[in-house]
Amino acid sequence: MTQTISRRHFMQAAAFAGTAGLSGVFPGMSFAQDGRKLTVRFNRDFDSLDPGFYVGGHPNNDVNWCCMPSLVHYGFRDGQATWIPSPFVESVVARDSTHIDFRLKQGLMWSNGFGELTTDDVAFSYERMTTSEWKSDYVAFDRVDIMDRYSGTIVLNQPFAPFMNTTLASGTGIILSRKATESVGGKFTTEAPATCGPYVYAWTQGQHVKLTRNPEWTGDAPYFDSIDALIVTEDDSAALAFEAGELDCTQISSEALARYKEKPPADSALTVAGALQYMWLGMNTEHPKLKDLRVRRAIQSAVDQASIIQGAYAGTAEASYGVVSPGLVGKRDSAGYSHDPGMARSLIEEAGASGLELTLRTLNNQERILAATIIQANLAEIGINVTVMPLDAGPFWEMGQESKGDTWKDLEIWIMRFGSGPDPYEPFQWFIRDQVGIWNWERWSSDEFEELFKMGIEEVDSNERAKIYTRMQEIMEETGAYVWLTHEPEVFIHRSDISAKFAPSGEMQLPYFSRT
Amino acid sequence: MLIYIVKRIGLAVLIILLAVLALFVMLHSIPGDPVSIALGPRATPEIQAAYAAKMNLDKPLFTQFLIFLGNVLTGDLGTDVFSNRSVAKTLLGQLPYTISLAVASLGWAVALGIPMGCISATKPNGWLDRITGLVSIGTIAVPSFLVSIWAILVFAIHLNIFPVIGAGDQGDLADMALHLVLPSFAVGLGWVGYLARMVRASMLEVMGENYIRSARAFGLTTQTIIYRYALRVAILPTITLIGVGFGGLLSGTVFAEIIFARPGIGKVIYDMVLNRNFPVVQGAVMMTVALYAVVTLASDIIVSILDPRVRESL
Amino acid sequence: MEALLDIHRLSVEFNTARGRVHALRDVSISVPKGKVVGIVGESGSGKSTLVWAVMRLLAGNSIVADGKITFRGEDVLSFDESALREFRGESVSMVFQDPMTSQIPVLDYRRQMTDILYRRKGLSRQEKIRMAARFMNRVGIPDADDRLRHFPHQFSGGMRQRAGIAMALLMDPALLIADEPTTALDVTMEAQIIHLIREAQTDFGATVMVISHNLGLIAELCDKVVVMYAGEVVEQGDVKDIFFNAHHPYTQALLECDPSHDLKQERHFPTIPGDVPDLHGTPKGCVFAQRCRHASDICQYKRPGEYPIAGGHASDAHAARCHRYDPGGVWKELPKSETPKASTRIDVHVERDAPPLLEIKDLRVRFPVMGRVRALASGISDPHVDAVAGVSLAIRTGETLGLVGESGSGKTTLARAVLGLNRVHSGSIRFRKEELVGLPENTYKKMRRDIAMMFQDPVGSLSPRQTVGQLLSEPLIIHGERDLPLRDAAEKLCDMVSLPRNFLSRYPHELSGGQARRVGVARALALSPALVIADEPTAGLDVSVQGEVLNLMIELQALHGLSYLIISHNLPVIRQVSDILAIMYLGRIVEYGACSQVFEKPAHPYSEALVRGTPRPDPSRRRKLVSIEGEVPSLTNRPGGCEFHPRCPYATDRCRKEQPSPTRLVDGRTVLCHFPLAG
Amino acid sequence: MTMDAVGTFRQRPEKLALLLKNKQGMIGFVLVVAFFLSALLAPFLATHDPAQLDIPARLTGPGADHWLGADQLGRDTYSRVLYGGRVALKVAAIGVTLSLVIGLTLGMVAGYGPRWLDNALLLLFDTIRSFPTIVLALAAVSLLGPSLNLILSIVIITSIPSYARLARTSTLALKNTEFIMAERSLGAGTFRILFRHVMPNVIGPLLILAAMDVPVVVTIEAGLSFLGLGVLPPTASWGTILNEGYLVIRTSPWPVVAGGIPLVLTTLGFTLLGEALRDIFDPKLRGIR
Repeated sequence: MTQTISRRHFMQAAAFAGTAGLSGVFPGMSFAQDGRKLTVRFNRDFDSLDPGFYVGGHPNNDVNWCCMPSLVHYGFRDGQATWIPSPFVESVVARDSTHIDFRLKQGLMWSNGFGELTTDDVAFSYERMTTSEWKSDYVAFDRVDIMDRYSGTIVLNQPFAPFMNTTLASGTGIILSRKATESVGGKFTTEAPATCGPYVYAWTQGQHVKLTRNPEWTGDAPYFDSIDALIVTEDDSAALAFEAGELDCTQISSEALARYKEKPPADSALTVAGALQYMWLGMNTEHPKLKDLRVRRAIQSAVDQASIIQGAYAGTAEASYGVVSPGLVGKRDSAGYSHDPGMARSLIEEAGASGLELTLRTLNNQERILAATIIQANLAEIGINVTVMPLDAGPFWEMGQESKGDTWKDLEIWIMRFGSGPDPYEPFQWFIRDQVGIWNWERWSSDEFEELFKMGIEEVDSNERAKIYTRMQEIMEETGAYVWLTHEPEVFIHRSDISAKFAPSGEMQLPYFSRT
Repeated sequence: MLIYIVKRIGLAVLIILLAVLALFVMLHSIPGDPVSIALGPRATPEIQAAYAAKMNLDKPLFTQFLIFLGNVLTGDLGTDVFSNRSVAKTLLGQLPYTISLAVASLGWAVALGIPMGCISATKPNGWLDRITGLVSIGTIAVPSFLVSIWAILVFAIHLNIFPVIGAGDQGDLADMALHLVLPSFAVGLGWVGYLARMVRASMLEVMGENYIRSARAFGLTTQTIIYRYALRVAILPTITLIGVGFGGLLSGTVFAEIIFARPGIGKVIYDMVLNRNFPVVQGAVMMTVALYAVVTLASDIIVSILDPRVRESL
Repeated sequence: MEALLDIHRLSVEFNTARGRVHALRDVSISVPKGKVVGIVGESGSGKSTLVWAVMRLLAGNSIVADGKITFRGEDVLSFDESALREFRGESVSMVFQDPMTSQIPVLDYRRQMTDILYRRKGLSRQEKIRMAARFMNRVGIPDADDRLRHFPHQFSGGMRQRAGIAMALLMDPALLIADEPTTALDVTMEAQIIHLIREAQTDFGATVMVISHNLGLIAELCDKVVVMYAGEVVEQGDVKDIFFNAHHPYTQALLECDPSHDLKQERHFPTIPGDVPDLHGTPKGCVFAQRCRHASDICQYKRPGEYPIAGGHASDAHAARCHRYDPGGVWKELPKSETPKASTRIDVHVERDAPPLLEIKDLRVRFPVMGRVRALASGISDPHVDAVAGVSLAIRTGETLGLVGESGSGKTTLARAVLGLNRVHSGSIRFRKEELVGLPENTYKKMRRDIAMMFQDPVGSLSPRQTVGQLLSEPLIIHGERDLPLRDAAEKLCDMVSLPRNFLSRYPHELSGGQARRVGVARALALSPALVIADEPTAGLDVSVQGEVLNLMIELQALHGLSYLIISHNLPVIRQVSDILAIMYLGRIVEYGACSQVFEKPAHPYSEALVRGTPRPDPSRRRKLVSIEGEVPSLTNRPGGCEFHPRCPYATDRCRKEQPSPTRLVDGRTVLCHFPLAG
Repeated sequence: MTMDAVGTFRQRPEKLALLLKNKQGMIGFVLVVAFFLSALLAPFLATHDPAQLDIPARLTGPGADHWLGADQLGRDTYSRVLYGGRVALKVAAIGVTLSLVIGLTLGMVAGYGPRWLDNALLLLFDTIRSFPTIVLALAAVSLLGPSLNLILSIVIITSIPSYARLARTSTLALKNTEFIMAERSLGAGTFRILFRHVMPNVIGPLLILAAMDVPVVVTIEAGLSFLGLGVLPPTASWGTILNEGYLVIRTSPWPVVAGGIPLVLTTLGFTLLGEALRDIFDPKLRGIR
């Protein structure tokens, strides 16, 4: 087995400024009709293909990248992931920090007779996003200047470092047909009124998405004739199915990862797509029980991060020391505290808080429950009695929001995980003063932090950015409201003869898959 | 007979209506704002308001119920807030998988369990009876979700005979049948023993009845007595039981669908419960209730056809 | 005479958890070809075991310990499975005691009968069906083609038994065994079935074996009689020998106990004291010795042989298993103690002129017969039946009123209505001039002290999880007499009904029928009522025990000045205890008057049918004809005109059209008939 | 002793002795006693604190220290199985007792009370029964959050109909029996009739049903916990052991085996015992569960 796990230092800040040295090419030899078939797994059913109305923060990029145009895709340069011009364009060039020039390929036709892909569609799609549910990705977007039928310029209203990577290359950078979208009233869900891409899809709810070659596609051919994406929500079932030979590629749980590292199934390979998740134990600094900084610091020292990584993640997750994920600028290598139950106990005694009763809220999935169980045991050692309260997604995601009832007042401690795009700017936006009661559930604020946040957005020098973001994480840590836990990697297992390509956000880039 | 059936159908409808009411009350007594529960955290206030108006959540509760009931009666189970699809359409797409799993499970359990029970009952305490007794008690004792887990381990991984996940290629009947093997094995296994014991006990009781003795006194053959007389009566409580037990079977399919990653109503409920997709949960629960009501109705009607005494009661 | 079936020294035992039970011992019976043999005995006599032994259908825990059964010279006990099937299918047939449970409920008669004919391989299905229809017609079921499609529960009890007989005759059996064929049936139906069996016997030339506890039926039907007691044959012989010249003390006592034996109004019943012996061990001496009036020392330790009695009527040897008839025996007559039968007629003082204790006027009780939906669907506007349709009667202090009728006549409903257990639709019930109808329960409760009821089933009317002590003290507790020493009160009640005091800690299922009935009597009398309503006080009891209960009731009546309302279908019993008789038919009283008059000269044709219809234990007075045909119609389907007209042998056009109104005869009787037969 | 018409002997021997003679009943009895004892004595029988973490011992197989191995947090599976039995016992005892008491009362009221009340209650029972338990539980847990009390409530609510229907049927049969008529004719009040005369005659079959219901209840708890909707950590229940074990089933099958076997044995024990009791006391009851 070829172990392709390697720490990809995914992005350099310079990536933005550079022009693309290579562009995306689908690996297919033109129309070799030898029945090349791939079976992969989607871990959820899809809800919406409309980039304006993705639900729940988990875009169905896998399908969109097969059937819809976008200007850039994720790719690799010098072994590092970055954006690359997609097979839909002749070129994409960032002229300066606020202008991006692009030129579409000619003759790419929308399905259902909606004509050719044009600059107008690009302008329509991006402008539409500014009023959509995902407008936050487009705050820096100003307009698209149309040069001609195929070329144009994206204009930003301010320099915005992450725009290519977190917006255009992600699921929200998908381009729709103006005519087709308007023909169905301006939005759609699972049935795109027109597609344009190497594949067309057919979806059977709850079962699978079948991707087959688009007969109208005139661009590069992908390798596989057909791709069957089975919808399997349980990681364990998917792993079993992979072992039983029913899947060629699937994302796996950390427990399975540990097992496969130890004892890999025959003819298979593991690929880490990315580790852009950051998980921490949050504390409500305004809650009477946690108002005392000493109590929060005690908790920081009491939690045994190593046990959590071992116990709940089978040693496969990376230790976290802040909100910046591995491979990004500003990633810290250590925290300002360490696991020290003795000190934690004395802090608690100092604060006169022994016998404290706390409620730990967490999403109801197995790994989090295990992590919560370990935290529960850790805190018990220093005399804090913890009740674990598992919650389903709905109540979990609204418990700290002032607009969604009164739970935020009772909120004590919780395990939280956010995901980010491949730019360090992203995580910090949720912890600024304006976010208190929205996503800043820890409910603290700091003038220095606000200052640094603004500086970070405009700064393009990566060393400076690193300094800014490191300092910001220190500020967070000093509030005592954060116990850094893990960065969970998104790991896939696939047949070793398959060359698999993934977005750093953890989706399969199916048109780029091939068999060697 | 006709009156019986009409009355029985009326009862079934009434039960479904009551169940719908119960469900409605349950869903509306959740702590929290139904709109934000339904839409999740990232929805804007405008979208929430639009949703509330669309779902009539801004109207009084009773009005909401009437609208809801009216919709249900016209086959409109609401709209999935996430995909904007009709819930009824979504569920109808899933229903065949649940039904085929239930039917396959029950089918092989009946095909095996009833003969097993008959054979045991003809020679009680014989060696065959002892073996079937052991087998049936063994199958009863293992809960279906354990069977599912263990079956996956043994059959799919170690033996690698049967497919583990999904329902197979649509349209490819052989493939779909193959995908049914393990789940229906897991769901039906407990029923084999259950039915075998049930039929055995029932047969033994019937064999002690006076009319069996009179049949013997008239010199009828053992074959006739067992299969035409005793079984004919002993099967009646079994049919009723299958109807009543269908609820338990549906619970079993929920586990099987989750573990085997099969599409179906149970899986939908589980997934949607975790996503808090309430319109779908609500519709799916209603559909299982209706399914159950239809099955018990069918079993009662079958019994009434087979048993003239029942026809004239009620 | 050639014996078709010969049972020789048959012994059957059962293995039970408590040891081996000797159900049949040394039983020898021969059934002559073409004759009707009756086997008579009380419960526990082993008569049913005998039948099942012959059919080789004994329960699994039985052992044929000894003996031989020969049928047409073949050894039945050595038949293999197929020979046995042929024996059962072709040679012997049975009519069962309870047609309801012995006919499979889910198959129609056509299917059941064609199944029986499966041996007739030469017949086509159509021929089999035609044959079935012919036999249905033969046993008096009209529209047989249509009726064959019916299921057992759709037939009335009498029809079911007719169908049962048709099934039994279908294969033209050489031997027909009828096991208590009329026990589940009413008097008028019983007569018809007896008639049918006799016809079948003559028409088909079959040999018949009848099992019954009913002496009247045996006397009417049989040529030869076998008397069984506790698993043994105690006496057998020609029917006339048994009934007119009984030799065994048990046979004699049994005949004496039968209330229809004695036509005089004695108000005292002979009894056989003691219980049937426990068959777990083998009694050393005579099985009847414990209860025998004539028992001598030898009877206690030596088992008597079957001794022939000289001077029998027919060629069939008359024999009795009693030491008295041992020619070489040493039996000596003991000095006779006072025979208990010495006439101790008790007179009850009836206040003729006083106002009635209980007066019922125009009482109506209605029941819904179907749900509203069903009624609506069937287009029936009033889905009710009148179970009691305008009944009036009166009972004075110290008087006994007998209420007679077949099942479904409404007599039990009437009784329960008096106690407020059934809702009254209209009419009045006055007790000591106080209106009971519409009384709220808390006021009613006070009246319950004075009106007590004894229910039909001696054991079943006692709450099964309560001890006798609890049961006896319960009336006192309910009526607030908690201060009373309950234990003493219960013991006193025990003494009153001559029940040993140690029974107080027993549960109902540990009591015999007679003992349970005594508890019922004691419970009824616990609060010293003025009126006791007794629903079938002798039902479920063997004749030898019936007498004890009735005697007790009569004694207590004299002692406490009680009034009785006794409900029964047993005419001989009613005749002996009642002052006034009311005969009910379809919820109405058709004849009402002094008991003796009704019995001597029944005025209503229905009364006549009942009085004449009861089989007498007198083989010399066999009836040639059945007086009335058919069955009691369903309450939902009352005939127009006089409701009895479809069954009345005297019915005229007027009867068919016009409903009669109560007519008072000169002797004071009231009759519901256009043409009363008397007065 | 009486002999009935078909020539067998009806007996009322000592029934407990019969139970012990019945081989299946005996096995069931032993298993049930073992279940009770192991649950009650768990603190004495356990070798470890069931919540004690020991990450280095993660997923070790059976050995001297961990008799049945350890789970992914290094907790002792043997001790967790014992303590899991306590959860099962608690659910079974409280769930079955309450549903029996409520079911019995409702059933008697339905059977003895007026027709309209009977119809209303029957409708209620049928409605409850038309919700498959797991489906109802899924919906309820999603609304109210997982907890043992919620599972208990669902178990009770969904079991009540079977008890109530059984009690109702028996009561209905008793309602018109002569001994109840006799009590009424004596003037006994409804309360006295129901609890002194009806209940003792109705409760027997319900107790048998209860015995056969225990495995069902235990399985519901285990199933919900298996789906992650059951008891809260760090409480060990057989379902959570299975749930956590399923995650690592390929690495170490011990938790799934160790959590599954007591569930199977308990089910087996109560089923055997219940069936033996039923066969001895009331053969007509088959099919109540």
